[in-house]
Amino acid sequence: MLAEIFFAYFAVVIVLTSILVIASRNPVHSVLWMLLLFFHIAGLYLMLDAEFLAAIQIIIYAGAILVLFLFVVLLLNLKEEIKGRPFSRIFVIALVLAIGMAVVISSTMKLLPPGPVGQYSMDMIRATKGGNSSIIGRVMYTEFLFPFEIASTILLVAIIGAIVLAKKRLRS
Amino acid sequence: MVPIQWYLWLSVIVFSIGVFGFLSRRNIIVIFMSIELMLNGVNISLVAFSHYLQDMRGQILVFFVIAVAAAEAAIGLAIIISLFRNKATAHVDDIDEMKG
Amino acid sequence: MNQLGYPILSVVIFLPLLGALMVLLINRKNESLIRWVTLITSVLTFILAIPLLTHFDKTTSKMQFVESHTWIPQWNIRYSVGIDGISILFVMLSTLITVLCVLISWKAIKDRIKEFHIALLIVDTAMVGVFSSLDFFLFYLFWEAMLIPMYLLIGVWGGPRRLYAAIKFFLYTLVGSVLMLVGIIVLYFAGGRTFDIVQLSSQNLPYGLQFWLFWAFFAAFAVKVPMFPVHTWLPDAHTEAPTAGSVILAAILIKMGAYGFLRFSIPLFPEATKTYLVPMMLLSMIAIIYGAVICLVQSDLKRLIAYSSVSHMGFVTLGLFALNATGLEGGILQMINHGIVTGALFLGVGIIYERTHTREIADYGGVASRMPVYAAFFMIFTLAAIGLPGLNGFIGEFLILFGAFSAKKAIAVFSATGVVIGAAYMLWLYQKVFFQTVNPKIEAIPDMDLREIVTLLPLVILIVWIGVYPNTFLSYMHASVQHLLERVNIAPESLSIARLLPWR
Amino acid sequence: MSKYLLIPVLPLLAFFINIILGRRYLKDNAQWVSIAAVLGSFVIAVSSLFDVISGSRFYGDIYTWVVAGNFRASVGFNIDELTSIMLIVVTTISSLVHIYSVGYMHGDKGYYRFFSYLSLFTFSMLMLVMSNNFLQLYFGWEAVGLCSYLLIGFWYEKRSASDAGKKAFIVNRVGDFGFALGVFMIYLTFGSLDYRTVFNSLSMHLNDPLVHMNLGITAVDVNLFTLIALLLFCGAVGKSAQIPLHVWLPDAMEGPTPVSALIHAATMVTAGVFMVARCSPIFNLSPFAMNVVAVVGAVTAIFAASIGLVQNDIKRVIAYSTISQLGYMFLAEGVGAYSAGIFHLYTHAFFKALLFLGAGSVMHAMEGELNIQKMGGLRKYMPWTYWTFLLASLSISGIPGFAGFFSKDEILWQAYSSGGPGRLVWIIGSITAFMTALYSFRVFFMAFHGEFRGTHEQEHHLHESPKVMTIPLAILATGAVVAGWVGIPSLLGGGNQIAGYLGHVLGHPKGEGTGMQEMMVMGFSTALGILGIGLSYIMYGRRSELPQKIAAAFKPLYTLFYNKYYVDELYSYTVVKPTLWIGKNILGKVTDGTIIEGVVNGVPGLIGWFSARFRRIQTGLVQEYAAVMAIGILIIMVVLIVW
Repeated sequence: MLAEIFFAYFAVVIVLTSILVIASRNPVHSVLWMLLLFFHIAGLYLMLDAEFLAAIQIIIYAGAILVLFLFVVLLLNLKEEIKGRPFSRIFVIALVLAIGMAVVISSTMKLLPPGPVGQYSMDMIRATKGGNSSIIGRVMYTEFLFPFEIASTILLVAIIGAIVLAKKRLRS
Repeated sequence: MVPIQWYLWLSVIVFSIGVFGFLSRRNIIVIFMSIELMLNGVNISLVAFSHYLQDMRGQILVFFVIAVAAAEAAIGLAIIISLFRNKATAHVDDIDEMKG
Repeated sequence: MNQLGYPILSVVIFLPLLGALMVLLINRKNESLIRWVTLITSVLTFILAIPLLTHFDKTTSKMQFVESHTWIPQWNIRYSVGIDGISILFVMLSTLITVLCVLISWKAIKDRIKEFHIALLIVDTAMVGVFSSLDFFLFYLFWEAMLIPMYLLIGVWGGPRRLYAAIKFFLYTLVGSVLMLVGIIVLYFAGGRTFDIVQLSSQNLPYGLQFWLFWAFFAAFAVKVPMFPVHTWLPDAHTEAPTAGSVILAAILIKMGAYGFLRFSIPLFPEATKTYLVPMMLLSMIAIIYGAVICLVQSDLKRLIAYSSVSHMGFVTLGLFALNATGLEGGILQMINHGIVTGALFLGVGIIYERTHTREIADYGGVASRMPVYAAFFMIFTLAAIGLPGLNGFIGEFLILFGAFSAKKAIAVFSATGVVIGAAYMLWLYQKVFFQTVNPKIEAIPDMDLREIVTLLPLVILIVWIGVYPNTFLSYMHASVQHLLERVNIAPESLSIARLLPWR
Repeated sequence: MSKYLLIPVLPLLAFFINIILGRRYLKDNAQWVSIAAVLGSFVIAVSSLFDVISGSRFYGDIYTWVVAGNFRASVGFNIDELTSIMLIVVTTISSLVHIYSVGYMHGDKGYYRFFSYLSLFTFSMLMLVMSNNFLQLYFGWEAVGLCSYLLIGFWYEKRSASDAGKKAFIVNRVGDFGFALGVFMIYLTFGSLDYRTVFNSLSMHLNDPLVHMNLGITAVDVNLFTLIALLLFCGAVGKSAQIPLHVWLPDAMEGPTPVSALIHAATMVTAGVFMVARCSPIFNLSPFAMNVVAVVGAVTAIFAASIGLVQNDIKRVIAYSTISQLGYMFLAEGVGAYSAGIFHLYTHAFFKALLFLGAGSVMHAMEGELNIQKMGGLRKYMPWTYWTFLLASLSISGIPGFAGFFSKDEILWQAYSSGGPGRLVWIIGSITAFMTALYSFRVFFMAFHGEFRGTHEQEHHLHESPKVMTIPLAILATGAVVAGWVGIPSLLGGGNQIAGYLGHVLGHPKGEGTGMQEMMVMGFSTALGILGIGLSYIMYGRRSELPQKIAAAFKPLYTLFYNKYYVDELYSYTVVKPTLWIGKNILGKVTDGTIIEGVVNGVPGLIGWFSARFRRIQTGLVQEYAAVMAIGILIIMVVLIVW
């Protein structure tokens, strides 16, 4: 029962903040609503026994990405933009599409595979030293080593790309 | 025990809100945040599946999604900055250079 | 592997490509070296092709100098080349014309010399390749490879409306070629997964299939020839192209269409060919008269010669579709003749264009007084074009008309009026350009120099040679033409509409 | 054989030498090569005449020219009676014209070119007459046409000259078109182009039902032989300037006068006559074709003579006279008197060449003046020319004793004696004879008698031509008198050797008549000739006002004659201009310009029109693209779920 109550709290906050993120006129407000959203998602992760991801969610999303957003919002002088209308001309189409998307995706829920199929049961995780993080690490550095390395390359490229794109043109 | 369907409903709702935001907002930064919303919606379902199916790969995938999201945010925001410098606007419907 | 013991055809095909690579490596400022390398390559190619003539076995209709290697085994694609009595003369003509094109461009081309010569050498490779391929895949490769350098030659070094002409040329031929590609693929599956031209030529396809494939191939070849309703790219392309481009277009490229009819349409689809003989001859007749009448009112030198090509190629297709030995041999010979004569006419126009930079006939007059040697050469070409006996055009036209006359009298009679009109427009052209008082605009033009004489002399020799003793050339064809006719004649007559259905 | 080979090859060599070396090296010495060559040919021709007379003919191939499929043609010679006569005519006149040209063309900047063309012409003409098959005949046929083109347009800087050359070539092409079809028909029928094979197999085909099948081409019963004969005759009509293709010959007078004498009087234009004679076995099988030949000849004869009556250009008068005389020859052949036609060809060559060369001599003296109205009284300045011209005029007028008399009389007699339509033909021929005398002496009197009517400079310049020109005139004048003596009819005590000689090849006419009738015909034509001369003297010799009065009285007729029956205008308005108009406006603008280009440019245009509409989809707005993408994703998902 407690779990359901907690879930209800998280879910309500997540949905509300999501709406506020896209509804706020001022992007700074959006960022702040998003911050709240991320914390609650992290809570949801904890409920699902994914401590490592919950930590990552806070550290990377809230700590790094959102800060980046905030910097950019502050960097750009958005006074003019805030005054204009916030939504584009395809507002209605977007709404229809979003609802349609929700309907279609949710209609797949009946295709859910039955029962647990993997080996990482709750008991097994609890029995492992280091728990969730240790298992993730093990899987990551064995089965997913190559994608992991690729991810690191992507990040490197992103760093360089961001520098190149964002830096001011040198007067040649 | 919370049934997985609840998580999935939540995921769908967050994702759809992201979709709506992406398609309807004019401010490019909010559009970017909508993308993050969609990613998070997906992440929720991934973690929920991982838990439900007792398979660690779902969480691994979320890890990679976060990594890519970080990269994307870095590049995307850099593009926004450079765009703003050149066009002095953060509204996507002011940018229609590729108009046919 | 062949009579000579070395892969002569591959050498002839790829030597120009090698030359193009060499030119690529030369510094673009070193213009004379570029020209010399190109010239030597093309001359060498021509010389290396001569053993083809001397070692050719005229008694057989089989492919000779054959080289065949597996290329893409998954698709049963082979690199196989070889020539027979039909293609040998075109191979020789291609190599010769390239030499002349290099010579005529010696001074006319002043910018992007390096690219020009590379394009020219690639064209050479593609031309010889088209005429000697024995594999459909290879053939199509060369066929299309020809298009790109040609497009560039017209589009980069051409006249004022070059872009329009180049794009028109490209699109026209491409549309035709694409249909042919479909046809080739269908043939590949229908013929038991093979691209082998010789093998396919001996199969008897169901009539319904023949019908569709005939039209698919017809599209490609009719555009190239060009036959009557699809000829309008030719005046533009010929007119706007630089001299060398016009010469290659007129002498070789448009022969590919007629060659395609000979090599593919007739032997592959004998029944369909027989069904459409009369429409084909009618189209040829229309082209002959149509082209000739339009020539009468042209005011542009190159445009006139271009339209005359429509008329002359009408004779060629008339001969081919007369589908008897005389008509076919006349048609093949006339293809060579037209290559020589129209090539020569374009070379001639190029020589004078280089001096005056105008193509308007009205800007000339009295050239004979200023350039007597040139006038004499041009007179020979004019006379050859109007089919004066003793020169090559006569033999071709006479044999064609005789062949057509044996097949369909009325068509031949109407087509023969093209000879009369032909005389009218060529002599009108000659009169306006060479006779009458000297136009003040061309008061001080110099006569031909040695290079130009050397360029034109081989063609004059060929014109007279074919006119006086055509058997040198006709003798190569006899066996192959006979073989072709046998192939056609065993095919049953069929006129039933029900057999058009492809699944039959 | 090599001896006969030399006959055409010598002039050919001369041509090559002159055309290649002439401009740089030979220059004013070009004539020696050509004259030597043509004299060489002449000598061999004479020797071959004696060969034939002694009974040794030649028939054989030199080499196989074309082999393609079942088509086969050779180059070869056929030396028989007909050929030998033609060889003599061609080489004699050619030699004399060559020599004459040395004087006439002296100082012309195209001197070497002129002689090389003359040599080329001689070669072509010899190939034509010596040929033993139709294809080679056709070769010579077109090649002489080329030389004619080149020589008419010799002074190419003159617009009219180059126009005339072009016209000659194209009009000839029209005739050759029919000729070529005739050759095709011959090959298809007989499987060969060889004279001997064709003519020998004629009898085999006589009973072939195919041959006698009515081809249904015209209302007349046209069988295969008729068709072949008429097609061949087309060529003759073009080459020999008969109605309706006569229009080129008067214009051809733009060429240098020696050319007119050689090509447009004595040799090339008679090729048609020669060809019909050569093909007489075929013509004999088709009475209809024979009638056509006779009628065309007769009509042309009187038609051209009527034009000749009123022209003022001295060369044009002679040109129309040539057309008229050629009509005479066809007239003879049409009634079956081939040898008479050839006989007239032979005598005509002498007196007509002489007339032309005489006219050339006059022009030489008059600085190129051609209008006889501006001449007069030249007798005292140019005695040689005067006397030779007189002899030629007497000869053409058919005064007894002169060459023209015998041949013309032979023709008229044969026409008369062949009966039926021959009588009509004879009447036309006789009227023509009268007109011939009238216009010939009109020229003669107006040019050589009376007072000089030109300018003072011209009068001051008047002189007799140099020896190199007058000697050929004298030789030709001799010919114009004595050449006919080989054909004196038996009635006048002669043996008519030429008819017997040619009879081996051409057969003997079937006409019959009494000596009395022959005498009557002869007397009648002689009387007409004398009458014509007399009338001419009254009208022109005494400078009366009569011509103007007659012209005024018959104004419409005079205008019609003077404007050559408006045939040129007729062709211009019915053939040339409509063709050009169609080419320019229908084919050039409508078909090519609108229809085909419309389709060709229309397809891309249509695509362009659609893309102009479809490009609206490309708003350039990322979100809208994304929306479309989302729609696509939705559709895909729905499809995946539903299935």
